[in-house]
Amino acid sequence: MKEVINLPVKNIEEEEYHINMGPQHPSTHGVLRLVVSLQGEIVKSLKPHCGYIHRGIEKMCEKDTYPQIIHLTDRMDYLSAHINNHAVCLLVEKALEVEVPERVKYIRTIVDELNRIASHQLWWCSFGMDMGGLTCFFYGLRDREKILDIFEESFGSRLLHSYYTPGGLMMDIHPDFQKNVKVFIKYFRKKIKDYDDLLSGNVIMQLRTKGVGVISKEDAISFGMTGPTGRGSGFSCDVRKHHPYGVYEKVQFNEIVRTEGDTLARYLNRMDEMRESMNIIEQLIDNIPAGDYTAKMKAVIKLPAGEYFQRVESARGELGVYVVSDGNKTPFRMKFRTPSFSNLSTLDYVSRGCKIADLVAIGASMDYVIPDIDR
Amino acid sequence: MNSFFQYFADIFNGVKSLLTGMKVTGRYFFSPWEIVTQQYPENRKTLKMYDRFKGEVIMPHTANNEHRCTGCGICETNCPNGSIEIIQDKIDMPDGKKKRIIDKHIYHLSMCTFCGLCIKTCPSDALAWGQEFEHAVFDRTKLTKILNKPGSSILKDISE
Amino acid sequence: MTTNQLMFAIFAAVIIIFSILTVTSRRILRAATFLLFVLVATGGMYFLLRFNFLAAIQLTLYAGGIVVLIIFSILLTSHIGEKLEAPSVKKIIPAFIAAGFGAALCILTIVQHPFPQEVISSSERTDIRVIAKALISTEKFGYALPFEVISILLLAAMVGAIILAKKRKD
Amino acid sequence: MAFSIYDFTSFNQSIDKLLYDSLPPFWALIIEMTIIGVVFLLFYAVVGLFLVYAERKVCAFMQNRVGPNRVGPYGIFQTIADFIKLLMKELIYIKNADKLLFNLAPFIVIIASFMAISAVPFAKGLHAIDFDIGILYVIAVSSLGVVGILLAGWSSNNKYSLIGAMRSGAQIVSYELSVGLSLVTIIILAGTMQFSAIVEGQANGWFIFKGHIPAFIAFVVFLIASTAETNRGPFDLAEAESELTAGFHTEYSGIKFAFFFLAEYMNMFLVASIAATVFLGGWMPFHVSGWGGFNAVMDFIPPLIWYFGKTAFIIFLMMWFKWTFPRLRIDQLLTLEWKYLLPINLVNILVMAFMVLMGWHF
Repeated sequence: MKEVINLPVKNIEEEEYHINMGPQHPSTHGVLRLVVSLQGEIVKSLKPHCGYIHRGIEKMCEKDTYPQIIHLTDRMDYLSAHINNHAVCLLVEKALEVEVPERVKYIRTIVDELNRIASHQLWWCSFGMDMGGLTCFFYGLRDREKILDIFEESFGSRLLHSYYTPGGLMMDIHPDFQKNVKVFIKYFRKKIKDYDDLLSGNVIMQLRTKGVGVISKEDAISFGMTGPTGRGSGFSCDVRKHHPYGVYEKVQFNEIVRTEGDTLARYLNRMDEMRESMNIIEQLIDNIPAGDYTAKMKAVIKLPAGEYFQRVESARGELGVYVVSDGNKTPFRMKFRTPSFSNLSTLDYVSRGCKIADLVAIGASMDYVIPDIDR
Repeated sequence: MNSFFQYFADIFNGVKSLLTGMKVTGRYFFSPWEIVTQQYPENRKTLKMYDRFKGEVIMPHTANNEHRCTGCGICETNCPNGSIEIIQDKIDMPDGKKKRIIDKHIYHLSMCTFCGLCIKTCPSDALAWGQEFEHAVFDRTKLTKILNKPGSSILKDISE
Repeated sequence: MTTNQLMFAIFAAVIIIFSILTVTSRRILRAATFLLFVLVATGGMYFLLRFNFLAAIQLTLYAGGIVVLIIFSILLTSHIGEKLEAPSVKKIIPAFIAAGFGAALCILTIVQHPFPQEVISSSERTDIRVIAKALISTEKFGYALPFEVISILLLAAMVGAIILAKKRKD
Repeated sequence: MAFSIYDFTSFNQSIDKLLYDSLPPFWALIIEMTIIGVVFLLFYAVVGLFLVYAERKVCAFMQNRVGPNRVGPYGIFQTIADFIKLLMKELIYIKNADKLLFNLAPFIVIIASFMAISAVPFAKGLHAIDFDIGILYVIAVSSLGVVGILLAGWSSNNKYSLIGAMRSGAQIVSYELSVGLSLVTIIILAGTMQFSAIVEGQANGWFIFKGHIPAFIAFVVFLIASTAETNRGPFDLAEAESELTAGFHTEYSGIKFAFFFLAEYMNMFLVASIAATVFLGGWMPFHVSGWGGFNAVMDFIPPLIWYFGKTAFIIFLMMWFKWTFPRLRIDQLLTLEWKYLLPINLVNILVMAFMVLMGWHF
């Protein structure tokens, strides 16, 4: 029989000890495991272990044709499914040099922005919840429901739409789409004031986020932080501005950049992005041109041999799709550059010296979606 | 002295922001008509799904028990998950020729990801979305469905 | 047997049993918990005697303050599987002698004390106003001076604690 | 047997007399104690169940939901169903936990709240004990509950629990100070620590009006500090679910968890009833000195309704806090206490003492 080893007396004030946050933990929003070394309440170091829901999407793409790949990209960053689809569609269209109808571009842009708002609403829910304000969760979901209803009416599903196809759209938008979107925007402009009253302006929330988890611009760039997270550190990286796709070059919108680099900056960035997205939608929703909802595509899509890359601005940051084609109907190699993964890589660096509560707040402000990390 | 006033300004602003937050929740507390909860099993009768709602793949049949599926198998090849299996049969036509028809259009609901490619690519528009969404069953085999009804035949104008 | 005697017996039994458990338990946090019971039962004894103020002070200072502090410091330093070593005979014998001496002194005092034969009516309570006046009075039976002296002691203890805590950081 | 809903003194005395007449004093006292114990146990069960239901409904309405609505009309039997579920759940024993302390901890928590509630006056003549040191006694025994939390956190041999217990210890030890000092402010005004005398002293106006500005500040400080002392949001760091899963009671299941749960709600009820008694006059109706007719109308409302109404109002305030605010961080929590509440409190006591000396209160 093995003798029970008497562990030495540990003084938790002086010695580090490890706790496993996750894979089941309320603040990791999924099956992410963070092995946190703590000294008292202070985080000394942190090691993310991902891969708990790795499904091998990139490998699965190698057996699928390009239209089939679309439905897999839905399941990466499930909160911005439309935007993920958009990336693959743009890549195929770029490779085949297909010009999609103007109507398609308009609809895609509007739907992308709606999806961005929905994603940020869910982020706001979970941010509030991680801060301990459970009521935020329900307000956010209540308003997200309105967007999901619009999606369901037009595209038939609420979360995983597979609405875009290479060359166009699955079907035309619902006749009520424009009306409903306008109603929603009017509604949400009112409700976003509640968000500010409830959480943004709250003194507790300000205290907990201001100056917490600061990332400098240089670090943000070298870690590859993009999206609202990177822009919170002053890294101007909006793909919609710098490499416009869709009809982004035709609309007036501001790239929201803050230089503080702390949790509050990332928070406010997302709040402002919701408003900016509403501005974009308002500019486009009445001007959708008539036309076909899909370009003429061959029945079997084969990309010419070569390498292709396309990036879009997803709700979490820059989503890149890289394809190596050998001329077949399936890609030879497919690689997704997902924003959550790069944003997660900073977590260890940022959270050192913070408290556990800060770690949760920083994690919430990074807004990572675990399937987006694991793919 | 400045920090002295700052101390009280902090308290004042803090309390003000807290009261603003309480105003929001308090307003919703006293306005129960804004409740958004839907009472699901009770509202079953009035619950209407949207026309385009992707509940399941169905094969519409006419009143004469006729469908439009030719059994060409395009949906089977386009399905990314292999959730459609088509079993073909051959019948003797009156003129002596043999003709392919569909025997069973098997649809595995448990494997379907509702991407809609089968419906989009079907050349004869034989498939459609059904609005049924209560798919919970106790036995997994019940999720495998045969879409063409027994004894059904193909519509005349499609077969020609 | 009156109810007062019954309560006294219960409190006394609790005090004795948990006192013994406190000194014999080899797990330090259990010992602290048993000490809490001893102190709470002592507080109960004071309530029985209608020394309400003393009882509340007993609960606040000893049970609520000192035991919580002890438990808090044990939490910081001890590990769950940890057990104290059994004390050696060299330590047990002096401990027994000291305890025995203390017990003998107490018993001697009790035996020698001339208890009055008739029962004093226990219905009168010690008015807290009297206690309050005595506590801060500077006259003959006033406690103002001892009170202040004790606060100096507390100050010294606080300074000592700060110094100890500072030293460990280096 | 005289019975009046306005004054329970004669009612109690008649029961007392009946028992002592028919039984030897020893058994009479034992039976009296048993009756009081059973009444309090039943009271605990009813109030606990009601508060859980109320909390769920209040938070549901604040969040645009309907809340429990399946078990019974408007879901009123939901908490009973939950309670039965908790009773039947398996008690999970943890390997390498200190079993004795692990099992003891929930009892310490609940006994502490049980001891404290005995001093609360529910109506005229309706209280278990009327100590002359009532407030001091309540502060003393309610501070015992933290021992249970500390033991629970340590003995379950879980790091989350331990962190939760440490936070809770730091929190309760420091906020007890503010609770005590804000009550001292009113003690200065009332000139007594006896609950019945405090309530009687508010016959011509509640202390929150009589002591106006300092009493109001003390009331606010008491609300904040007592919310913190009961480990409720936004001060629920000990069980911060997004950080520590469930804090000190992570490893508890079944009825032992129910004890912690019940104790939390009973502590909330306790501090609310103390706030109602000390600041809002307890069972004393709303009186304005000089308005004879108005006072007579107010007197018509039974004191139990006044008492429970005021308590419910303060409980609602605490629920409102919990469902609105995000959680503080541990260092901010301590900053709030030592930098804001404590200095304000000390100055407030001085102001109140000066005011009482000058006779500036109503």
